[in-house]
Amino acid sequence: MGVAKEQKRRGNRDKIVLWGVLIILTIIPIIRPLGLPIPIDPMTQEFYNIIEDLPPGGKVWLGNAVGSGIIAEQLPGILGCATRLFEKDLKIVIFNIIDIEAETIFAQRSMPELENRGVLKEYGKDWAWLPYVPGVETALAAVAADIRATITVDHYGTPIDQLEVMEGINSVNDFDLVILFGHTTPFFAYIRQIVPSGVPFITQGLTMDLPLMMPYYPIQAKAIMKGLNGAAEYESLIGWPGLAISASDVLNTTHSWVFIAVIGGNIFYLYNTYVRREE
Amino acid sequence: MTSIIRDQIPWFIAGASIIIMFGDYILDPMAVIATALRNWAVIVAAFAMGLAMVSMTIFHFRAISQRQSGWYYSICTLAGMLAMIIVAFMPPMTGSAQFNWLYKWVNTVSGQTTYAALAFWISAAAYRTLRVRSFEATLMVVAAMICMFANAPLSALLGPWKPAASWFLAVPSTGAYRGIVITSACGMIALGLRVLLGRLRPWE
Amino acid sequence: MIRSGNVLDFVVMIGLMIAIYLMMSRAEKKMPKLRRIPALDALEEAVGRAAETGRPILFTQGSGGTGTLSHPEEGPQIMSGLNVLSHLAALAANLGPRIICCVGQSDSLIPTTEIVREAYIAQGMPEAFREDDIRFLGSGNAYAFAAVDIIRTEEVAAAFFIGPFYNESLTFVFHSDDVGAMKIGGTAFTHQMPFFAAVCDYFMIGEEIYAAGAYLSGEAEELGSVVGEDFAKGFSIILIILAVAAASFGLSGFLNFMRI
Amino acid sequence: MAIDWNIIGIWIGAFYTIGFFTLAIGVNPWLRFVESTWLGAVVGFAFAVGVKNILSLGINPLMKGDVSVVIALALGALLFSRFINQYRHFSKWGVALMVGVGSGLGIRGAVDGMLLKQIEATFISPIVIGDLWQSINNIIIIVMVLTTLSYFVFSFEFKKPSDILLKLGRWSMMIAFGAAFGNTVTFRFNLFIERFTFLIRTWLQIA
Repeated sequence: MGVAKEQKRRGNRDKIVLWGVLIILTIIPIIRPLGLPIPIDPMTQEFYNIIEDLPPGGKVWLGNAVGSGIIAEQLPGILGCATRLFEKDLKIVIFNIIDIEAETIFAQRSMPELENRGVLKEYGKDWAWLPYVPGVETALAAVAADIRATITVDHYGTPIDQLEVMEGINSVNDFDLVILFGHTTPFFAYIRQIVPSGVPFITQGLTMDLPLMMPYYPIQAKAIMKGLNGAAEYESLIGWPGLAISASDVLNTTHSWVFIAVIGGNIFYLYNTYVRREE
Repeated sequence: MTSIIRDQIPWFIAGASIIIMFGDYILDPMAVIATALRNWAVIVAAFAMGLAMVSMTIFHFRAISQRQSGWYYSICTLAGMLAMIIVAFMPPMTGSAQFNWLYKWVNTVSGQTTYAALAFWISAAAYRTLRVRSFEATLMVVAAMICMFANAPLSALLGPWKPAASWFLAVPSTGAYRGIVITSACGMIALGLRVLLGRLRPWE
Repeated sequence: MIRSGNVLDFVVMIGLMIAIYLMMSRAEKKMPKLRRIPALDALEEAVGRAAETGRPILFTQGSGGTGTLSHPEEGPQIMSGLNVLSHLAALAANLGPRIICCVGQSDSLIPTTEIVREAYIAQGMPEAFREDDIRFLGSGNAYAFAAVDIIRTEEVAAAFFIGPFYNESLTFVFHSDDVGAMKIGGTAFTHQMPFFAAVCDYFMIGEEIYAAGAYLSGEAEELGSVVGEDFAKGFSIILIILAVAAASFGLSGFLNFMRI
Repeated sequence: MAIDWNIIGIWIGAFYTIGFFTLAIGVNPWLRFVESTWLGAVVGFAFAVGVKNILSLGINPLMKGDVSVVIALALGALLFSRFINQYRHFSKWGVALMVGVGSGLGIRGAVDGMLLKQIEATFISPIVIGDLWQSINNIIIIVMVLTTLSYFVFSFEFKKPSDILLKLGRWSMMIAFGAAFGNTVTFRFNLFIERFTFLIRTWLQIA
């Protein structure tokens, strides 16, 4: 039984070292971002340029489908993008069509941050926030064709006809750019219902969904922000360091540590198997 | 008599359901029957959920009454269940403010934390099992290390990690997984046939 | 009347099932010989080891929740896992270790209980069957952590994970490895195979769990169905070789015909 | 003094978050408390969803005159017969219905989505004029699909020279599993970071 006890004790020691360092390497960048250099992926640069090239007074459809399951990767993305849109001279309309939780999550998590950053403009004149519409793809198709046929009041309950920003906006064709934050279900719904209208379409994809979304670039999707790393690159481009940048630091530290641990484990294994066996 | 109740009738129900599902695949008029059958399966599954809850409740009541080891955690489970049922049945069903609060701060948080804890298990599993024990194991270790480090943002500055990783995820993964999926399909067809012929009785 | 687009699929489906049926009936005369599936041969060794150490064995099928039996991808995997369970329960009744089943899907609670009960009755020991060891533990990660709690406190000697698993597969294999248990895994979900492949002692991939029931039964007709499946695989291999040859000579016409 | 339910919620959230992370140290009373209360909540919620399903798919249509639903409700109620020993076998009828629907849909999905679509996707040319790299990739994919397929042929004996096909099949699977294992590490860390951000920024309000 002695050997098993010894092996168990060594197993516990390995775990404590491996996980102790992992926790430390996670906490430090969250408390104080390390400011490690963030290489910019060409796709994120394209996402940034498309927004920068919008004409003054351009109209933007911001599709928010960030449910609780994908907050970790997409909340920083939509927050950075909304910040940049508000900073520029644009008319923004936020749609929460496909995900029922997206509206409450945007209200609880994104709005306070946008207020802290002091970028919010006058509601009703510069931007509007439209409520959730049940029906997933059928609802999206209906709203894209004729907004007023499906949506009558905004997030706060005021009739949308009283909102100055909504004048001249009847369907998706009245927009200069459509942006979506969500996973594959909303993405494919937008590909089928929004992209055929010809309005340029850009989006953020979850890291694990990228293999499914890449084939749609560049024809249907003009630019795809690649998961949390893409959001960190976008945050550094717009000069608003946030959750994504600190998360990107943590990805660097934790992945390097696991990489070193596996290499070390193998060196230790080879030494034990070949070198020590000869002695 | 019992063999009819126990074997013949369940086999007939399962076989008929399979044939209706086949029919719906090729004949339009069968769609109505097939949709009804699928809804029946959802109803029976809902009753099965009720049954599972009842048998779990009985288990925990017995654990409490017999003071089995850890019986106080049985009280916690029953308390958690009762609390959730009360707030869930407040009008509008599974939509009341109390339900949203309890669901957010217990269910959602626990779901995210238990998912996040996978970072512990995967890092320890990587450390313990990604060892170059054999040629095959070395293939796995090399592929894993490349695809893992490529996801660290800094790797873009340290050489072609990202293109190498996307090659691994595009070419070898496609080839191997496609072979696995095709053969799994053959296995599912044979399994379904054995249920249809009564050779296989999962309800046994 | 006829639903367009599915005709060829339907013909192929019926054709494959007839081929499988023919091989099943032909097997009566000539017993087919199959290549070994190491994971299934290791079942007896794992249960024997548990009997020696006096520690229980654990069987579980993943956290599908409700409606899994009637789910097109999860249902067949649960059924093939239950196939393996009936052999495991017979071994456990015979060799003596306690068998704990953690159930993460409410619809497979009844079949799981019945299969283990029937195994003990078949071995002539109905009183040894402990219904309390068939534990329903909710679903999702709640089930996973409750099952890991049992793995660690009971210090199981062998753990069997055969069925439709989601992210809990990694939690299970890591913690059973941590308590030194022998791990045999099997799933048809490609996204969980990497964790079983890396950590389990023995591991069945997709088709191997579907053939497990037939392999373990050893009956001629059941083995015949596996031979019938090999026909379908042969059909796929030949079809791919032909199409690749046609594609390399630019015969896309042939390809379009093949594009079903 | 109005109770700020949000603050109470954050503290309960932190209590549950740290509780589950203590599994890294081992099973302990804190972990068992959060685990058992959450398990009860999950089952309670699933029960509520089950009742909603029975109402929306069973009782309401029945009220509107769809009598056929009675069969499903009967099969469901019969599941409870397993608590009475001599009537136990009636509970198998409901299970048989679910097994039948699952097997039927399974075969359909297998033939269409898994068998024919995947075979069709492998109709690629090993020679792509003007793109050497694509040709190499196509060849690798074709070889890997065929060798992985042959790895699962059970009734054919691969003698000495041809057993290289099995080895190639196994090697390609190992590469694919390694790549997926490495690539998945990142998704686990995303939520890991999110949970620590919650503890540090929302709960402790340090950064």
